[in-house]
Amino acid sequence: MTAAHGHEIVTHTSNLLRWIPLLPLIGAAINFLVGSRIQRKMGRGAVAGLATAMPAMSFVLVVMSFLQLKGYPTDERIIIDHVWKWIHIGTLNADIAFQFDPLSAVMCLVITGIGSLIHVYSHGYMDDEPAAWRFFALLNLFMFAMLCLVLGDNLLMMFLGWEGVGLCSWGLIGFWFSEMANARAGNKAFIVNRVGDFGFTLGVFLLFWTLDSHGAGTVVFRELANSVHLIANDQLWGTTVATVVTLFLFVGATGKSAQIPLYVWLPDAMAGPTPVSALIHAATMVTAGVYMIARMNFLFDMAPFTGQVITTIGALTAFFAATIGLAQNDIKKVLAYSTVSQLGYMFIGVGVGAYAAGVFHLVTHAFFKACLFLGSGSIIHAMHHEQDMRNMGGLKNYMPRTYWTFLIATIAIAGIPPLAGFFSKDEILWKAFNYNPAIWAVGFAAAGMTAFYMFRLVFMTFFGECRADHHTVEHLHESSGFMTWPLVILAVGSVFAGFLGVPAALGGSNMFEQWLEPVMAHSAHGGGHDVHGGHHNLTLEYGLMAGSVLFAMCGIFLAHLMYNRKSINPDGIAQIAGGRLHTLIYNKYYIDEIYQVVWVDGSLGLAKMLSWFDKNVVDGIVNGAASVTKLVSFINGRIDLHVVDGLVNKTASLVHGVGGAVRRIQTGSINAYLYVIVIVVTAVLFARTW
Amino acid sequence: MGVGPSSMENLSLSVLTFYALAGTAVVGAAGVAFSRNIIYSALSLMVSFLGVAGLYVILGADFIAGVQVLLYVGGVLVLTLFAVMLTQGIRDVEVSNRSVGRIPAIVIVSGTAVVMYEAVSKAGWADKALAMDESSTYAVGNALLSDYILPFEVASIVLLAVLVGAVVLTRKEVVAEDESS
Amino acid sequence: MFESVGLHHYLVVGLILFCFGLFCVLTRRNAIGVLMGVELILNAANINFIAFSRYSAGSYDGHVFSIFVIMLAAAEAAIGLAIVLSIYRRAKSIDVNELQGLHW
Amino acid sequence: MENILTYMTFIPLLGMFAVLALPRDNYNLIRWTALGFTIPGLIMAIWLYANFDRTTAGMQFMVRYEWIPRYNIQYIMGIDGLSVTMVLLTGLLCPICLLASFNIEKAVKGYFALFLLLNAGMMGVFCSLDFFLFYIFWEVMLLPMYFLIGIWGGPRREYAAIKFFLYTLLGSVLMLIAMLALYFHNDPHTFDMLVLMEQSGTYSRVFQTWAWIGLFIGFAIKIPAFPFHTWLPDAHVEAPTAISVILAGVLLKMGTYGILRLCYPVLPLATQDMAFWALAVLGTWNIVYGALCAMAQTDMKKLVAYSSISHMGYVMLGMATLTPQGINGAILQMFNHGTVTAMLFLLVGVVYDRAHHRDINGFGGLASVMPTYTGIMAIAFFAAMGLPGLSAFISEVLVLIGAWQYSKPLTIIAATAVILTAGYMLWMLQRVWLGPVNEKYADMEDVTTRELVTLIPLAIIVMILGVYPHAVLDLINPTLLALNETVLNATPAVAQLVAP
Repeated sequence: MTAAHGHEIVTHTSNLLRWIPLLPLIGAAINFLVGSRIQRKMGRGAVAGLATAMPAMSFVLVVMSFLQLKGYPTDERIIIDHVWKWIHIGTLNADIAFQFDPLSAVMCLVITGIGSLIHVYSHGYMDDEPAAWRFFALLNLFMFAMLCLVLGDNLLMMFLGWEGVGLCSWGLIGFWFSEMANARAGNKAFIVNRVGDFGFTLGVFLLFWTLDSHGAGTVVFRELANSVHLIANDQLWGTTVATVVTLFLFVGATGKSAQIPLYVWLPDAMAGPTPVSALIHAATMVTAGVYMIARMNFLFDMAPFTGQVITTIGALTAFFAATIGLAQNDIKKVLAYSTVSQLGYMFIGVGVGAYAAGVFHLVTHAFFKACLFLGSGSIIHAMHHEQDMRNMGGLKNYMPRTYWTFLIATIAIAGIPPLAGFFSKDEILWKAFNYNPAIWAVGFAAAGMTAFYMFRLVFMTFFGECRADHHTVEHLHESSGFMTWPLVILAVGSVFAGFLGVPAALGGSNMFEQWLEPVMAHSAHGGGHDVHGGHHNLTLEYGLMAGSVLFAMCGIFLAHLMYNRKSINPDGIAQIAGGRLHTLIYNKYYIDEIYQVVWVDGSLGLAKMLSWFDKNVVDGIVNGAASVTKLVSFINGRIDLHVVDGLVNKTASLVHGVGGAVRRIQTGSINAYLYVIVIVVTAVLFARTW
Repeated sequence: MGVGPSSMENLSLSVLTFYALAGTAVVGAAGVAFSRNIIYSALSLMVSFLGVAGLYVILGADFIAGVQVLLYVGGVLVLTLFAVMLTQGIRDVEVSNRSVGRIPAIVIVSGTAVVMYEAVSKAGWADKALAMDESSTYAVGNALLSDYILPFEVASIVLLAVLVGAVVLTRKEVVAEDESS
Repeated sequence: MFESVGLHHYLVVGLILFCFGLFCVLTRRNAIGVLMGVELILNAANINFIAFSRYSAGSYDGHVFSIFVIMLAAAEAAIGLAIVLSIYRRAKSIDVNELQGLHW
Repeated sequence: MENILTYMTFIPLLGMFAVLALPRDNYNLIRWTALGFTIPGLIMAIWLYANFDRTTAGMQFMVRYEWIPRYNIQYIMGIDGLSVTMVLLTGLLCPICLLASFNIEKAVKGYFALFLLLNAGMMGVFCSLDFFLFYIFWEVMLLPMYFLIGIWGGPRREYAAIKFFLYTLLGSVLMLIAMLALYFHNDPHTFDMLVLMEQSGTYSRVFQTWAWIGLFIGFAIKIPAFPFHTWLPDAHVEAPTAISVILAGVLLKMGTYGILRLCYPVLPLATQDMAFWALAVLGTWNIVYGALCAMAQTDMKKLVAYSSISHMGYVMLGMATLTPQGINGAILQMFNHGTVTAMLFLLVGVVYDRAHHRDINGFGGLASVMPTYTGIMAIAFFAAMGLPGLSAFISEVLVLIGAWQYSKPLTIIAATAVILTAGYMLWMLQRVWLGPVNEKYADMEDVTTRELVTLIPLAIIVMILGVYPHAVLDLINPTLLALNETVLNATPAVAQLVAP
């Protein structure tokens, strides 16, 4: 690259890297092709075992690579594995190549680690599923795609994973496709994601060509990082190219990570089996947008306006989703809106430029949200697929292990120290406060609501009397070890993951941020907003921490009063503002309905209109041309018949009359004919001779 | 007229031969036209054919003469006789060979004859005995296989078609008859 | 006229044969008789061909033509008689005056 | 193997005569004989693929014979990077379609004879380098197509066949006029495309424009470009499955192939002028319009037909951009659309054979009934949607990347089709394959071995080209870069500066 003004990148190569995504792919291929046969012959365990072994082996490889990476000096922490050339056309060079750097390492550890646990859990959860092979194949395929996403060394590889996870998400949301609602939810997820992908691709195109105009067209991340400063002065549509590119990319992120306005698919995605919700729709796939922005931090640093947009959207989403979460009764829906809300936090983090904080929250969130989802899965499994919290209650006596792990994860998400959620969330809120106190205020409010609705969930589910019917209660039991052990491990993670990034203010050294430093190196030098800047007001930071903890406590206490002690009637609260507010929130602000009318019905209407146009106008012209031709020939025929032929007809009728008489000559008698012939020939001869 | 006098005897002999053969042909033809019995008609036709073949020989067309004998006398005539026997048997030939409308036919034919004779006489034919080869066979064969090769081949296809056609025409009826009976 | 034989003589022979043939065709009621008349007419034409070839053209083209005519005559005889046979099978008659189905 | 192209073209023709000589009632003999005569084409296509020189932009495997010297008409055959993909595609699809036609029961002999004639015509179009020869093959192909739709088609087959025929004939006439104009414009008169290309510098801009328009309309009908596209849905709906496959897989490509083969190198100036409106704008419109129309269809075949219109729009857009990415993407898209749409039509055919209707709303839950079938179907659908990792993604992304450099608004409009495509494809998938099982079709048979044999090779190609597109890109890139340069560097002819 001629434009490589930056420091020389020292990279290492390793052929081991490719096996990290490849192993799950092999597992998927085997299960897709012969999985049903394996399941029939050797039982479901064989299928699940195979599918679990693959990501587990990947996890081992990731750990090995991680240790290898750790052994290198900080600025050499990139391992490359170039597999083969993919698209080399003109100046566009994208390869099937993988890159393992501190950011990928973190993501891979989360994906393969939590992913393997969820595979184990699934073996327990899907114990009565006849098409388990398909489930595990898709799950493995998802692992492959997700690993491609985070390991890909260029934007197109990332996009391969980006769409690949969307495909698997589609397949898994609609896993029980004989329910039309599930199939519909899958389609909704895919199509909404496509809207995001649309923006993502355009962003990639614009970035590529702008760089190309400087002779540095590339889509490879490390080259982009080196040459991205070239486009600093390029303008497009009244702003900088960097802003446009990042906005486009952010559209992609909103789709994948379920942010306003494209968050609508995630709650519906809960139609899938619960392990899927845990893995894809909480821990990994939905965080892809955050990862992407962190990966492209050097570019986002050049676009402060985009940063504002991201922060605003993130804050709004966090708040907005939290409000919806307050009123839901479906246990998974509550968790889904909580996920949307937490993703909003992550976007606040990356939006204000605190990429490490955003990724940190991603990691902690992966632990406690996976734990929560798996816990809810354990409940749903025990309750025979009952998801309505109004029919639960008192489960802590029946399912103690699930209860304890669930409680730990809930405390973690509520942001109570010293559990994981506290550190990561407060890191973000602190950065946000420095950026813009208004953002902080919104996030702060959302945090309180989170604590409230999460404990509402806990109280409604595990405390009080069991409201389920007799039959269900009789069969209530703790789930099997396959399901509970992953819960325990994740709960442990929820407790301790936060210590990876204890901020300096609390006497830590923020190992996490240091680890990511090589990837985020540019952000320090970038022309954007600098939040690392010196004036650490410790008092203020402690104050904010205390405030948010206190506020969360209030939320928990309120939930306790309303749903455990029942000293405040929730229905009374719901009647505030005439119940309209509750109805509005309960119905998710009618966003789905509005989208349905505007986008789905709109495009369908347009489609019907164009189809009508095609059939009647375009084809009408064609058929019309044919008809006109026919008409002209018809008229012509009439003229011919009555005018031209009129004359002819008179002649013809004359001939007809004559013929009627003369036809009697046509006797059928050969002799008669012969006579005529002979006479005529003779006459002719006669005429010629004389 | 055209033929230069060489020897009186020779001349008269060739003239005599011509008249004899022409007479045979004409008498045969008359027999065909006027005989009441169709068998006689057929036999007269043979006589006429033979006379014509003789005329060909005088005209130096020995090959054609051979073909005439072989094909007409040997082929067509036998075929005709077969047909006659197949259709009527010999008993009622009398009835089957009756003629109709002789008077108008005679009128018309004689009219035609007059007109044609007039045409034949009036036309200024190039009339000279041209030197021809001893045997026409070689020349005819040559002509057939060089200048007339295409018609020759077409003719062979026509004959093939005739062969097939005749078989089909006669055979089909037999089947139909079998079915009907 | 009698001392030497020329083209004219042959043409006259042809003419006579033609007239007999024509008469035969016109008067016979038996289809086979009609066919015989046709053969006569064809023979008359052949005589003319050969005569012209000998006296007017001086080439063998006439011969070739007559060969084709003979060929056609044979073909016509074969097909004609075949048709006659099948008509006979169908109508039990070969009287051309009775076979008048082919009219308006 | 100097005459390999000739063999590829005429062996099917031989096959036609062989089939005609077979007894009418021995269906299996006819079928296997016909298949046997398409296999050499496939083998030779593989040989061509292996032996094609990937470093040169020029013509390869050329043969040149005098044909009608009086009018300077020659028999010239040859392929370059542009046509080799199409030859490969034809060689691949013909045996597959023949195999897919084994269930034809009506006038079997005629069907297979006409099919082989069609095969020869298609191969000839892609191989011939003499305009006259090209035109002959172009027309030769039309005739069997007419009968194949008109005799073996659905209920409205006559209407569809006549529409197809008249439409294409109209295009042919305009093409013929342009062809003759080019012929007489050169001295000595010639139909030799290579000479026409060499002489392109001598054609005036006005002449080029008119010739371009004539050729373009001829080709646009085949593509089919809006507003000449309405024959396609009708023809597709009525044609038997295998013929739909050929129609979408090969015949449509002839339009874009013709533009690249003739309009681009022979009339470069006009191409510069016309590319924006006639190709880029129209192509974009095709993409979006086709996708939206597809969304509103209830007949599976019609939906796939409109999706073809949409996907062919990418080809037009790609080649209009005159960027290496765009034009490479266009050719790759031609190939990929050939394989993917072939799969889609074959898949629809499978259902149609069993249920005897194609109403999207008349099914439901087929995925539970026919799992193998659904698996393959998913590959085809996601490939059609342009999912990364499958072939069509590469070509669509290349086209869009090229287009972005060319015109940003058009690219943004075209890229919305990515959403629409997912919309109509998934919606159809949902209505037909997902949801509760329709009791009527609860015991529908899964794909048979024969059907699998037709589908699996295509599926494998689709997947391989998704991760290793250079298998095709390496073949086409040199030629297309040269073609691109030709068009970009064309300058108006200057008057001769000095006397000879």
